[in-house]
Formats: sequence, C-alpha cells, structure tokens
Amino acid sequence: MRPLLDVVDLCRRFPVGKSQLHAVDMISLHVMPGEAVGLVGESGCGKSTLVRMLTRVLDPTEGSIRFDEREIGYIPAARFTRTPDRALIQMVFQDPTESLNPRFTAFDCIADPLRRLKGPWTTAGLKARVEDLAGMVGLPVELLGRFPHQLSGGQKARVGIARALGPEPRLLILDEPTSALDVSVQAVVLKLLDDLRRRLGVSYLFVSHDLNVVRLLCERVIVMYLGKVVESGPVEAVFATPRHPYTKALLSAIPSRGEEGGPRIRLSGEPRSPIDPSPQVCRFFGRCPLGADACQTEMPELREMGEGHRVACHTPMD
Amino acid sequence: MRYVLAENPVTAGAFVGFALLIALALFGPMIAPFDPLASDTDIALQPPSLAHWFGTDHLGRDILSRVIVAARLDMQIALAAVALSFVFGSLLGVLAGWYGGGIDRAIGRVVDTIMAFPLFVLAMGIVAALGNTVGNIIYATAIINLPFYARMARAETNARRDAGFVEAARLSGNSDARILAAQVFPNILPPMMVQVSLNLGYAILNAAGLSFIGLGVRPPTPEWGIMVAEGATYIVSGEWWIALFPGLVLMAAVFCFNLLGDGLRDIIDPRRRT
Amino acid sequence: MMLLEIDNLSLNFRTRSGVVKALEDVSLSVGRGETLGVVGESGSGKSVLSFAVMGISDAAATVSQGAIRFEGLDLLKAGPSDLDELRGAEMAMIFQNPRTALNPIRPVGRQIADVLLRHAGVTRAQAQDKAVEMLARVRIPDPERRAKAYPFEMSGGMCQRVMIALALACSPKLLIADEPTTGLDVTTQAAIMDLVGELARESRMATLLITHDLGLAAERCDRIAVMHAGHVVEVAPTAELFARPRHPYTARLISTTPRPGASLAALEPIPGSLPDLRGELAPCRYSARCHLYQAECDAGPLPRQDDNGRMVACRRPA
Amino acid sequence: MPVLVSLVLRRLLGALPSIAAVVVVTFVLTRALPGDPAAYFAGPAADAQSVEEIRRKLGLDKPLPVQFLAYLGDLAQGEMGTSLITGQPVSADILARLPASVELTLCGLALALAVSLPLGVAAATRPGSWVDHMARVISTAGVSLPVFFTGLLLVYIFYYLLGWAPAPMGRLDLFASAPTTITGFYLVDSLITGQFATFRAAAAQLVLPALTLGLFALAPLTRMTRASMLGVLGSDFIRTARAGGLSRGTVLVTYALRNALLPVVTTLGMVFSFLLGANVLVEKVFAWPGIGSYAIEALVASDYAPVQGFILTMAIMYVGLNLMIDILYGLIDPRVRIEA
Amino acid sequence: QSRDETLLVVVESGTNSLDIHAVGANPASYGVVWNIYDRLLSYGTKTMPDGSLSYDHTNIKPELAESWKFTADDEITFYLRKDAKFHDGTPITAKDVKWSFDRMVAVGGFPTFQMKAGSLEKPEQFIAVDDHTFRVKLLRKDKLTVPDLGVPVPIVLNSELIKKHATEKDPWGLEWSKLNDAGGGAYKVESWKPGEQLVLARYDDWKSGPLPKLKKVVIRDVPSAGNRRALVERGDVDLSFDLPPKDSQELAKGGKVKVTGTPIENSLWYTGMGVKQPPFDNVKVRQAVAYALPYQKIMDAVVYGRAIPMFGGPATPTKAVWPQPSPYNTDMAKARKLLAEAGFPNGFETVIHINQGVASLSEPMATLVQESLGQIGIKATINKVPGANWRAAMLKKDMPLFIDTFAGWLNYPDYYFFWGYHGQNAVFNVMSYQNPEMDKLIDASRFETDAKKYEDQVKGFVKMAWDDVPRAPLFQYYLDAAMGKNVQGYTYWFHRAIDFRSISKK
Ligand SMILES: Nc1ncnc2c1ncn2[C@@H]1O[C@H](COP(=O)(O)OP(=O)(O)OP(=O)(O)O)[C@@H](O)[C@H]1O
Ligand SMILES: Nc1ncnc2c1ncn2[C@@H]1O[C@H](COP(=O)(O)OP(=O)(O)OP(=O)(O)O)[C@@H](O)[C@H]1O
Ligand SMILES: [Mg+2]
Ligand SMILES: [Mg+2]
Repeated sequence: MRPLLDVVDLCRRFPVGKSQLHAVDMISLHVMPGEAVGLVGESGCGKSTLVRMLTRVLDPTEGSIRFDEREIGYIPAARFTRTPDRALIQMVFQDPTESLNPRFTAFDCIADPLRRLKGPWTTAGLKARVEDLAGMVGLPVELLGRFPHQLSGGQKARVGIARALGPEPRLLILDEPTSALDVSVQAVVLKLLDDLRRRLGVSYLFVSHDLNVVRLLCERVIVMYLGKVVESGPVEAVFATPRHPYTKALLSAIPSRGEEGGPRIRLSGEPRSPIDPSPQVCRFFGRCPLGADACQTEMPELREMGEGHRVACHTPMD
Repeated sequence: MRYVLAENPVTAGAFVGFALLIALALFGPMIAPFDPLASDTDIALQPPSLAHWFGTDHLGRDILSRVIVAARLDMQIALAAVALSFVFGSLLGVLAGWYGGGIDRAIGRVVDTIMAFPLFVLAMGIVAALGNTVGNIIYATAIINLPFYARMARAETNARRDAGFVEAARLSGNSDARILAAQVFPNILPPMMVQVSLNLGYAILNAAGLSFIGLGVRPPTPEWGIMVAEGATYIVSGEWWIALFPGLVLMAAVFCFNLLGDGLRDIIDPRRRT
Repeated sequence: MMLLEIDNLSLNFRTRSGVVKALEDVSLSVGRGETLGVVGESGSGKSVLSFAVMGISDAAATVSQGAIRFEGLDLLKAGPSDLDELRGAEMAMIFQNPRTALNPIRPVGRQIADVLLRHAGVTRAQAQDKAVEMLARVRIPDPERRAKAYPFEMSGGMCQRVMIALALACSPKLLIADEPTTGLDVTTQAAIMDLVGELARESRMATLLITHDLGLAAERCDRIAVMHAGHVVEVAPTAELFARPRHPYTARLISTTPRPGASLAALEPIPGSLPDLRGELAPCRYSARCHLYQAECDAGPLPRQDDNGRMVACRRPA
Repeated sequence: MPVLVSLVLRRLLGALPSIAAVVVVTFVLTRALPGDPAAYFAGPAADAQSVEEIRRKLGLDKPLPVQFLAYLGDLAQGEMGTSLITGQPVSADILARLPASVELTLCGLALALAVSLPLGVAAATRPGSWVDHMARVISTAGVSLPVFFTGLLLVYIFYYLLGWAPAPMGRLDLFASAPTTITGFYLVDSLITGQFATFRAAAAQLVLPALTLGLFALAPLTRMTRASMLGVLGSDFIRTARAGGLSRGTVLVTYALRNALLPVVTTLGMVFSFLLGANVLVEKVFAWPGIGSYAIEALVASDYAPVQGFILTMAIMYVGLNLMIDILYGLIDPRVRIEA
Repeated sequence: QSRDETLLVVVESGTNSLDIHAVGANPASYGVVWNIYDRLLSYGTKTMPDGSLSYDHTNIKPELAESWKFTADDEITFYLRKDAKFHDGTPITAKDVKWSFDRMVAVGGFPTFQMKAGSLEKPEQFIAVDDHTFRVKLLRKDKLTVPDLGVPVPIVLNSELIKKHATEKDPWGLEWSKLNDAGGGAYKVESWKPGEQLVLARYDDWKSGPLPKLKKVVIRDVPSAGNRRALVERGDVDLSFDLPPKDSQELAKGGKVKVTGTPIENSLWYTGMGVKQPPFDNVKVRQAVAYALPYQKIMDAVVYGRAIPMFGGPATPTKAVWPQPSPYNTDMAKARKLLAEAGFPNGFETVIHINQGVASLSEPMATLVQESLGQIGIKATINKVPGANWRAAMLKKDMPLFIDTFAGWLNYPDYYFFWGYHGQNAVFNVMSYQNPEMDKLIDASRFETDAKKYEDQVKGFVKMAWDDVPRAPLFQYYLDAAMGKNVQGYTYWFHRAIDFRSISKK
C-alpha cells in the first residue's frame, strides 16, 4: 500500500531579526490510508507549524509533501485553496472557540466549506447535508442556529469536527483537539473521533502532548523535539520500550496513580534555543541524562530499531 | 442589546439623543419655528423669550431655528467625513494588516505622514488651499481621521490574521479576498464602530474649529460651529445666548456620540452578550 | 486543631445576571505537613475556594455563612491588616499560568524582595540577598543574574519556580497551589511538583493542591477532596478514593480520565455538564447528571462521615 | 545604553521618509493656497507691475520644481526663509514662539494628568460606582466642548465676571517683564533666575489656557487610565501581589499603576499631538504668542515660509515625541527595552 | 516708572516691521514709524464738534523742518532744525533727509507709490544743500506734494547707521531697518517681540516738538476683540484699538470708559459691481441693486450707528466733498421695476465676494445684502475670500458683486476718485468702471487751482458716480478707540494709527 501522505525533509524557518528560527527541521513522515498517527512533543517543538504546512495553509521553506502521489508542497498556500485536493485534507483545531468565526452560526460554520468546496447546492440540499453532518458528530440540530458563544466547549468541538468532515477529506489533521476541554468532554470527543474513523475510513494525524490520549486513539506515534523527529513507531512498541531518552522522560512524567511507575527520568537544564541551532549538536543535548561526547559533534539520525520503530539517538535506551 | 440599554440608562439616553439628532437632521426645516435665514434687525440680539426660546442673533435671526436647521448640515458633515475615512481607512488598514510586508510598510508610511502633521492644522491647510466649501471640509476631516481607522483596522486585522477561524476559512476553500470580506471584516467592525461614533463627535468639533478661524461653511448657512464662533464675540458684551445655545447643542451632540461609543462598546463586548 | 479548617463555607457572587452560588456548605481541613488535593471539573469552585482562604476574593463575592480558621483565627472576621500580615507570611499561594502571575515589568528578584520587605522585617539589601537565596533554593541556575531578569526572559518552568520561591520566601505554614502545572509540559510539570513536595516536606508545610488532573492528585496528595458545582462531594485518603470511590461523580471522574493501560472503550463520559450556578439549584447539584438518581435525592445529599476520615455527600453512596 | 542608541537611530532613520513626505506635501499645499503673497505684500496700492516685481523678488515667478529645489537648498542650510508678516527669519520666530506653545501644552497635559490619573484609578478600583460614573461624565464632557468655546467661557467667567484670572493677553501681564531667556519656558526661567514675581505672573497667565487644554485632554487620558487599570487590576500578577500580602498602596501603585501606564503613555503621545493642534485655537483665544497662532496668521496671509516652517517643526516634534514615548515605554517596560 | 507715565495699548495685530519702506510692512507699522521717526512736516490739531481731537489737514506745521518756502516756482526749500539728533546721538542732517527720500522712491512698492501721489518720483528731485537745508525740485505743480510729506512714508532715517548694515543685495539696508530702530522721533523702540508686544520709550532728547508726557508705551497684540474690550472695560489697559462697532457703541453707552469715534476721512464702505460682468454691465441692474440694499439694517445691525449713513441724500450733490450721502434708499418696488426693465424680471444668480480679513463687518453685511437681493429675485451666494487673496482678487477684477471699503490718506475727493473710479483702472477701481467723461473731470480737478471750478468738477464726477452706480455707497465708518477716562489728548489721524506724542494721563 502506498502512503496517503508522504513528507520528505520538510523544513520551515521563521526569520527572527537577523537569525532564523528553525521551527521544523528536516522532518520526514508518512501516513497510510486509514491509519491514525499520533504526533507528540512538548510545547513549541513545532507541531503546529508542521501541521499547518501539511494542511497547506503555510508554505514550507524546503522539502516535499506528497499527497496521494501528488506533490502539493510547492503550491502556494493561497493557490492551494483552488485545487481539488483542498477538500481532501482537512483539520480540526486546538481551540474550538478561537477556530469558529464568532459571527457565524454553527450552521454557517459547517456549511461554509461545503459551499466553497462541494456543491453546487440547493438551499434544501445544503441544509440536509449540514444536518446530516451534525447528526454524525452528535450535535443536536436545534443548536445549528446558535452562535459559538452560545455553545458549550464540547458542542463547539463537535461543530469543528463536523466542519472538517463536510468536504469528505481523506486525511484529517487534528491539532490538539481536546486540550482545551474538560476530561469528561474530552472523553466524549475522543470516542466520537475514534468512532468516525472506523466508520469513514479517514486517516488521522493526531497532534497532542498528552501521551495517554495518543495511546488511546492512534496506531503509530511520532515524537518530536525542537523541530526534529526523535522517535517514531507503533504505539505499543514506543510506549512499552521507549528508546529515546526524551520519550522515556515524557512517558515517565505521566502522573501515574502509583500503580506502575518505573524509575522516573528527571530532566534538568534548559532546552536549547531553536534559533540558528548548531546542525552538529543533538537538540536534546544539555537536558539529556545520557549526553555523550558524540551528541555534541554529530546530529543523530533516525535509525530503525525494530519493526517500524525508529529513533534518533546515539545511545538509544532499551 | 435591550439588556444593555436597560442596564445602562446613560447609553439609552445617548441612543435617544442620537435618534433625536437624526430626526432633527431629517425634519429640522419643517419644525423650525422661523426661517433660519430671515433677518430682522429690529429684534436683533434679543435674549431668550417666549417667542424666541434661544433668543436672536446680531441680525435678528431666530437662534432656535438656526440651531435646528443646522443639525442637518452638521450631521451631513460628520457622517460623510466619517464614512469616507472609515471606508478608505479601514480598507488601507485591512490590506496592511493582512498582507504585511511591503504593502504594510507603504501604507504605514502614508499614515505616519498624515499623523506627522498637526492634524487640525492639516485640516486648516486643506480647507484653506482648496476653498471652504462643505465638500472640502468633509474631505479635510476625512483625511485627518483616516489614520485612526487605518491603524485600528490594521491592528485588528493583524490580530486576526492567524486566528483559528481564519485558517479554518482557508481550509474551507475561501480565497483571501473572501476571507477578508466575509470573515475578517465583520469581526473588526464592532471595535471600528466605536471609533466611528467617537469620530462623529470629533468631526463636528473639527468643523466647528475650522469655522472658528473663519474656514467654515459659507454664511449665512447655519452651522453650529459658525454660530458659536460668531457668538464668541458677543460673550464679553453679555449676549451669552448667541454662543451658548449652539455651543450646548454642539456639545450635546458630541457628548451623545461619545456616550454612544461607550454604549456600543458595551453592546458588542461578547462578554456582555447573553 | 488542624492548621486550616473550613467550616460550612458558602460564597456567592453578585453579577449583572443574578447571584452565582459558587460555594455551598464547603467543609475541609488541612493538617500540618499534609497535602490535600482538591479536584473537579472546570468551574466547580476550586479557585474560588482557594481565593476565599487567601482573602483575595473578587469584590463581587460575599460569604453568606461559615468560617475559615487558620490556626484558630477566623480569617473571615479578621481585620484587613491582620490578613495582610498572614498573607505571604503564614500562608502563601502559587498560581496557574506562572508567566502572567508575575509582574511583567519588575525583575523577579525584586518581586520576591517586595514580599520579604513586607513581612520579614529586613532591609532592602538583605531582602535582595534572601531573594537570590530563595531562587537558588528552587534550583534556578545562576540565581544572582536571574534575580535581575524579567519574567518574559524565562521559560514557563522557571517562572513557576520563581513563583514558588516567592510563595515560600517567608516560610509559610500553608501553601495553596492552584493548578500550579497546567500549561506546562509534562516533563517540566513533574520537576515542579517534585520541588514543591520536597520543600513542603523539609519544612512540614501543609499544602492545598488544587488541580483537575486526577493523575497528578493521585501521585502527590495524602487526601483528596472532590468538588462538583460548588459542593465538596467526597473527601478520602488518596489510595482509598481511587480504589473505592463512593460518590457516583468521583467514580465517573476517575473512569473518564484516560490512563495508561486503559482502552478507549473503558472511558465513561459524564453525561451533561455542570449546572448553571445562578438561580434555583437542586439540593444535590449532581442529581441531574447522576445515573443513580432517584426521587429521594431531591431531599438533598447526606454528608456521611466515615471513621477513618472519609466523607461522602450522597444519599446512595457506593 | 547602546540598545537605546540604536533604537533612537533606527527610529530617526525610519522617520526620515515621513518627514520628507511632510516637506513635499506642505510645499505643495502651501502653493495651492489661494492667496497671492506677491499681491498681498505689494502693499495697498500696487498695480500689476509692482506685484510682478515683488513676485520676482520673492522668487515666486519661477516654476514650482525650481522653487522646491531652492526651498530644499535653504532647508539643508537650516534656513526656513523669512516670514513676511512678522518680517523675521522663520527659524527665529519659531524658536521664540515654540517655548510658549510647548510650555502651555505641557502645563495643560500636566493638569490633565494630575486629574485623570487619580480619577481613572479611582474609577477602575470601583467600577460601576458613582466615582466611575462621574469620571465618565466629566471626561466625556471635557472632550465634547469645542476648545475655543471652553476657552471663551472660562475667560468670561473667571476674568470678566469674577475677576479671578488675569487678563487673557499672552504669557505675562503688562507689568511683569519677561525673565532672562534660558529655556524659553517662563516658569522655568523665572525660577532659575529667582524672579518669583515673574513666576507668579507667568503661572497666573497659564492657568486658564492650560485648563482649557487640560479639559480637552482629560477624556482620553482618564478613559485609557481607567480601562488599562481595570485590565491590570484583573490580571493574575495583581492577585499574586495581594496573595503576597503586599500593602494596598504597593499593589495599586507599584504593581498596578506602573503596568497600567504603558497604554497611557501611548495615549499621552497622541493626546500631546492633538493638543498641539488644539493649541492653534486656544492660542487665538488667549492671545498666546505661540506657534499655533503664528501658523494661523501665516496661513491666512498665504505666507508660505512660516507655514512650511511650522509644519516641519511640528512634524519633527512629532517624531521626537514618538521617540521619547518609545524611550519612556522602554523605561517602563523591560520587554521593549530588551527585545528592541 | 509710574503707571501714570506708561500707556498700555491693545491692538488686534501688531506691527511686522519697524520700517515702513520694507516689503510687506503692515498697517500697524504706520503707527510705529509715526512715533519713532520724524518727518519734515506734520499736521496741526483741531477740535471736532463732539469735543474729540483730530488732525487738521488744512494746517500743515513744522516737524523736523523748522520752516520751508517755495524758493522757486518748481522748488521748495526746507530749513531743518539744528539741534535734532537721532536716537544714537548723531545729528540729523539734510544728507540723511536726501538719503531717506532717495530710498523711498527707489525701493518700489508702496512707499514709492505713495510718494508718486505727491509727484515725488526721482532721486534727482532731492538736494541736500547744506547740513540743514534740503531742497525738493518739483516735477509739476501738484497740490498734494506738500501734504504728501506729512504722511507716514517720508520719514528721515539715520543714513549712516543703516548704511553700516546695508549689503550688496540690500543696498538700502531694509533688512536691518525692518528690525531695528534707526530713527530720531519722539519714541524709541525699547523692545519688540513680533506678534506679541512692542514697547516704546520716550526719547528725551527729542526736539521736533514738545516733549511727550508718556515715558513708556506698551503695545500688546490681543487678537480677540472681546478680550480687548474686556481689558479696557476692566481698566487693565489704557487704550483699546480696533474695536468692533458694537463694542464701541456699548462701551460708549456704558460710560465706564471714554470712546472716541471719528469718521474716517475720505473713506467709504460700498457694494461694488463689476461693470464688465453681465448682468452688472447694465446700469439698470446696478441701480436696482442700489435700491434693494438694506441700508438701514446695515446701519443698525452691522455698524451699530458707529458710522455716517451714505444713502438717502439729495439727487444731486450739494457740496464738493467726499463722501456724501447718495440719493439711493431701500425701495424694493423701484428695485423690482428697474430689474424688470433691465430684462431680469425673475432675477438671476450671482456671487457676493467679501474679504475675510474684515469679516466681522463684511460678513453680516453680505448676509443682509444677500437676503435683500433675494427679495427681488437675485439669488446670491457669499464667497469669503481669504484676506491674503483679497488683493489678488481685486487685481483680477472678476468679482461681479462685492462689499469692500476704500480710504485715501489725503483728504481730497479727486484723490479718492482718481484711485477708485478713474478709467486708468487702478487696483481700487475693482469694478473696472470706465467713463471717459468722468476721467476728464477727475484729471482736471487734480491740478485745478480755481476753487469754484474745482467744486463743479467734483460735483460733476460725484453725480456721475451716483447715476452709474458702479459702487453703491453704504456708510462712512468711524475709527473708534476706547480708553480710560484719564487718557487725554488722543487724536484722530488719517493714517489710523495712534500718535502717542500728544497723549497724557491724568
Ligand atoms: N509565524 C511565526 N513567526 C516566528 N516564529 C514562529 C511562528 N510560528 C511559530 N513560530 C515558532 O516556531 C516554534 C514552533 O511553534 P509551534 O506553534 O509549531 O509549536 P507547537 O509544537 O505547536 O507548540 P504548542 O504545543 O504550544 O502548540 C515556536 O518556537 C514558535 O515560537
Ligand atoms: N468574579 C466572579 N463573578 C461571578 N462568578 C464567578 C466569579 N469567579 C468565579 N465565578 C464562578 O464561580 C464558579 C467557580 O469558579 P472557579 O474559578 O472556582 O472554578 P475552578 O474550579 O477553579 O475552574 P478551573 O478548573 O477552570 O479553574 C464558576 O461557575 C464561575 O463562573
Ligand atoms: Mg500548537
Ligand atoms: Mg481555577
């Protein structure tokens, strides 16, 4: 099977004064059709930047993005809107409040992409489709006339999901879709997402910093640190035997209820700056409990450690 | 909205005042008790009386009638000037805020240049150079107000350029122009409306100031600023009513616009919406 | 006598749209050296409670009944100057979102020194020295230089450490931590919590840890109080609470939280949402969401005190 | 502080195009003025010929671009030409009159600040209370009055009716003699030289016009203080300060007000430039020998050089003002200072 | 210095030059020059019917020249006083006089123009015979030559002092004298802040007349008329000048201060019509307008009686004076009839131009005129021309209808008509009026020596001016000054500036 999304050596740098901020640095990844891939990493490591490039609202500095065998990375974001692929990559945003136009009703929010990307519609046809979508995400039809500020967080999240599903995408990118929600609402949304994937066969790229959530929803996980992928692999494998010290620290930091809880990895020191980072030094160096000499002279490459389990570390753990 | 009005009687008052001003502007000539232009030197400079509630001016014209009739012109000047600066200012601002880069710098330059003039003096210069017609007063007022809209629209647009809903709109297949028109603009409108109502007041004041230094509309057209300016010379000699009444009405109008701005702010503040 | 005793505290907010009954009949106590966790969904009144204890409630708040006793002194009856003496000296607080909780335009050392000057009866120079010392204690590298830095020059984790230094400057007897780690990365979060725990242990300081992260509470607290819509619905020693939740809300809260090892199917969302705290409320504020609801619940929850310090406010506890 | 120096340099450089644009626009605008200075200054009985002669003398017979180049050349040498109505070099006129305007504006601003800061703070600490409402009404009223009307009213009441204020006739009454010029600000100069009678006289003359300006500036400053103070008071770090048991005064002043001042400072800059405009009217009412009244006279007389000089001065002042605000901002806010 | 020896004066706008010869010297400079410089001769004083003082244009008296006589038919010799000194102490000599006279005919502009009116045109005319004798050669016999030497222009400047500051570009040292006192008059400039105030101090060595009483004069600019009024009313200043008529009227009535109003000689406010601009080329239209003007309203509501009406007079002139009341009166029926006869029964549209520089008078007048004309169907809009542009507008001569004033310094009707009506089309003939017959009469009268003939000529052209009405006379305005009751000796002068030398305080 060919990957639905295939990203090679993608980079995005932002100018900061005279220097460059390497938000995303030579990232390669792929998503297979029908697969759910998790993307984790700490705040500011470039998850959103990556995702915004993949959804083609942000232009990459370098690298290629192939979607369904077509190279879409070079199409300027403004023009991509007019290509047929626009409908096929959709996204659910982190903050359900901020991502809904406060002056659009729930109906308008869901109908907007339909009007632009599908159609033509008759008024009745559009209404039927919107109600259909609302039903799919479990949003009561009577709420469609409301404005975002009149909806609860969970309801807003559903509007966002319905909007993204409207154009029948093949790849759905979810940028921390539940981090602004309460646990009880989060549970509802997670179940909904999982259910939808099973029913519609859509591929997910699920961004989060909550490993527990990723583990619940995804088959494969990619761990990012400061613009780089440090580890990737099947969820089970990564969670059971994290090979990168950062992943390990991440996992061990999850508050456990005293049930399991292996030895905790303490991270000390400050993260390196993403501005003009040295290409020779491992990004994790300085915080890494294992830091070796090689880490300062050579950037570790991703290496295959087992079935699809790859890690970028000179001294992988076991 | 009804809720805010009920909560805040001052704002409600401002709305009533605004409605009154509009009514005056529309029907002023019909309800004015006297011909505002008819002079009668026999009754010149009479203090307020039952016949002439606001007294008469130096040519014996009825001040009340002049004040009423002037409402139309003053409102015209204010509305037209503000409309012009709003349209062009927000257009420039939105473009600058949206595209950033060179466009932003170019527009910023223009706006900075306007701002670098002492604004009232710029208005004076424009009216003096082009002639003191109503049209030119409106243009001058519009030009000096333009930077405020441009800056505000720029800031508001800039703040929303990367907002989630804008990105969502892009994902939904909206073109830039469409996003600007349908998504961004309606959202920056409310704060701009507050500015509009404040500016309506400033526009009237500006026109009045121009009148005061002799660059206002042509006599004998009644206009509040001119009436105050004319009346100013009579204050010391004790004929206070000539300047006072138009001054009060002018003040009331500006006051009303300003309070309206406050009220609008309350109404459009999403936290106050139910 | 416990260090802090909250007795039947009820607190209301006067707002434009009616009275918000934010706390009702809340009774809690914290002993010296103990860590009490307070958990619950967003809006359940956790922050309101902590502010009430610190006496920094919003101006719109009124306490309609109850007492808060700190070492026997009724804080609600104490004069403002007495409170000022206590605050910062005897009891201190650290807040969620450390970046915004520090004055952005004052060097952090100065902010710590301000508190010391107020309470410790030291000179300005001494206060400054002590501030540096405190920064060192919370393991901020290069404390001398950092004392002159501004919050925006520091990472979130460092700001939180400054907050802790600020709170602990006068060696208080009680520390209230209101969601001290939300918004921080999991790795940082662990480090911060370790630090708080350590410092508390060193000086036998009592801690009131407020969080909505059950995992965090489980890991760090001796006892946990569960709040729902302004009520304390259950208080129990940590292990017992998780092992044997008695209130249906507690049970649901636990089962709705993703945790390692659990599957998506095991997530059981809590139906409905927190009731609107304005206007008339059912005596049991959970009754509308409760799967065990029965008519007798309308008579109001029965607080049941258990011999080993457990409390549950429910007619039909598990 | 090299950061500051580079900031200043960068700002100045950035302002150059604006200043250049101002020079061009002003030049074009003044040439578009309907008056014919040649005819005006040719005297009461000139015929077409003598007007032409004057025109030649003034260099107005040359094509506009040539005139513009000549103007630029003069500017480059620091020459702003000669005013025909006062007969003085424009630079001398402006130098002599600028302190008067600036002193007045600063006093107005100081007066406004003295009222609006406490008022805004009081309103913000008790939103919805009568203080709040009063602040709103007072400040709105202040900005609703045309400045010239306020000025006239004040003169009528305090000078004509009550006799409390001195006659509105400029910076000093007729009996006081001007202090030795050091800064040009009478208040400052008289204090430096110890002429206390003059100080009193100058202060007395300043009260009404400064009040007029101050009233006008009250509204934006009070509003901004209130709004920003409200925002700051609701922010997290104030809660931290309170939780730290800091005294109410410290919390209000050291923590809240200093932060709230940031937007107020920005507003201050805008208000200052507004006031410089309003000055034009106030100076006329109070016979204040500042550059505002100078500009009006010149404008009405189509006296190009002073109008150009005036606007250029104002533009430079505006740039300088913004620079000062930036620096002030940097002093208050370390984020600006360090990131600059 | 005692308050009694200081005079505080407020004026609307102050001088811009200390030298009347400089380009752009404004009217306020006449007064400064009048007081700080001497001329060869001056005018005496007379008491008016109302008890106020006025200069006497019939009485020419010595100032710097002790005496003068016609030493030939075409030559006047002036004998200068020998003790006169400039402010810097150098004696005043005929050389200075010659230099000063050369200067004013050479600099061009207004001074040259004004001297031409007295046939003083070329440097060759002026001869310094010896240190104290100065001779003027006459180009022609002109009755205005001697009177013209008493106007503010022919001042005697300190030539040596100025020459020190002259440059190649500026041989007459105008730039310097504009800013500095180079005189020998009764007052010297103590300090001057342009646009703010001028302080004059008495020159104690002044010899050309009795030493003035006032030791110091402070002239402060106060643009606001209301303030000027308030200041004098409250006694804070001694003399307030440039008062609007209403304030003068009320102050006079109020009795707290003394108001002296003197009709300005040889002056007239009028409604002018561009006779080359249709339909005002039709005399009937002009007459219609003249009959439609609201004369009395203007007297009441605009000038508040501080003027002499110039309407409702006899049909033909009775005296050889100017101005005198015209036969026109407000008569709408007649106006309508005339307009219909002219072919405009329904009126027409036009524009009234006024000078914004004098808007306080011209604007209400224009408003009343506009309203009045409206009643006979003439729809007029008012165009306020900025003061700066007024002269240019006058020069262009394209204003169909306008309201303005003109006054001549030298009080002779022929002088007025020569500038205001003569077909040579001077600036002041804004109407572009040309009537060869009138021109003949005017030209003849200027050099007429026979009193009877002169009277007939004057009556002749006045009558023509009435019949053709290129300008419809409105009123002769007062020059008003309000002063404290203790101010004595204020005298009206044709140049409408204050002569401080005669003033004292009691
Ligand atoms: N437009 C931009 N200009 C400059 N820097 C940017 C821009 N957008 C993002 N960055 C920087 O790029 C880095 C990565 O940001 P990004 O938002 O992708 O992180 P993230 O992993 O999504 O973080 P979070 O978990 O907080 O959402 C950050 O350091 C951020 O400051
Ligand atoms: N100043 C106030 N005025 C009115 N209502 C308030 C005020 N402060 C808090 N409330 C209300 O009190 C209730 C409890 O709020 P609180 O902030 O204590 O929740 P929380 O448990 O801390 O939630 P979170 O986890 O989001 O911090 C909420 O319903 C809130 O709306
Ligand atoms: Mg992100
Ligand atoms: Mg909280």
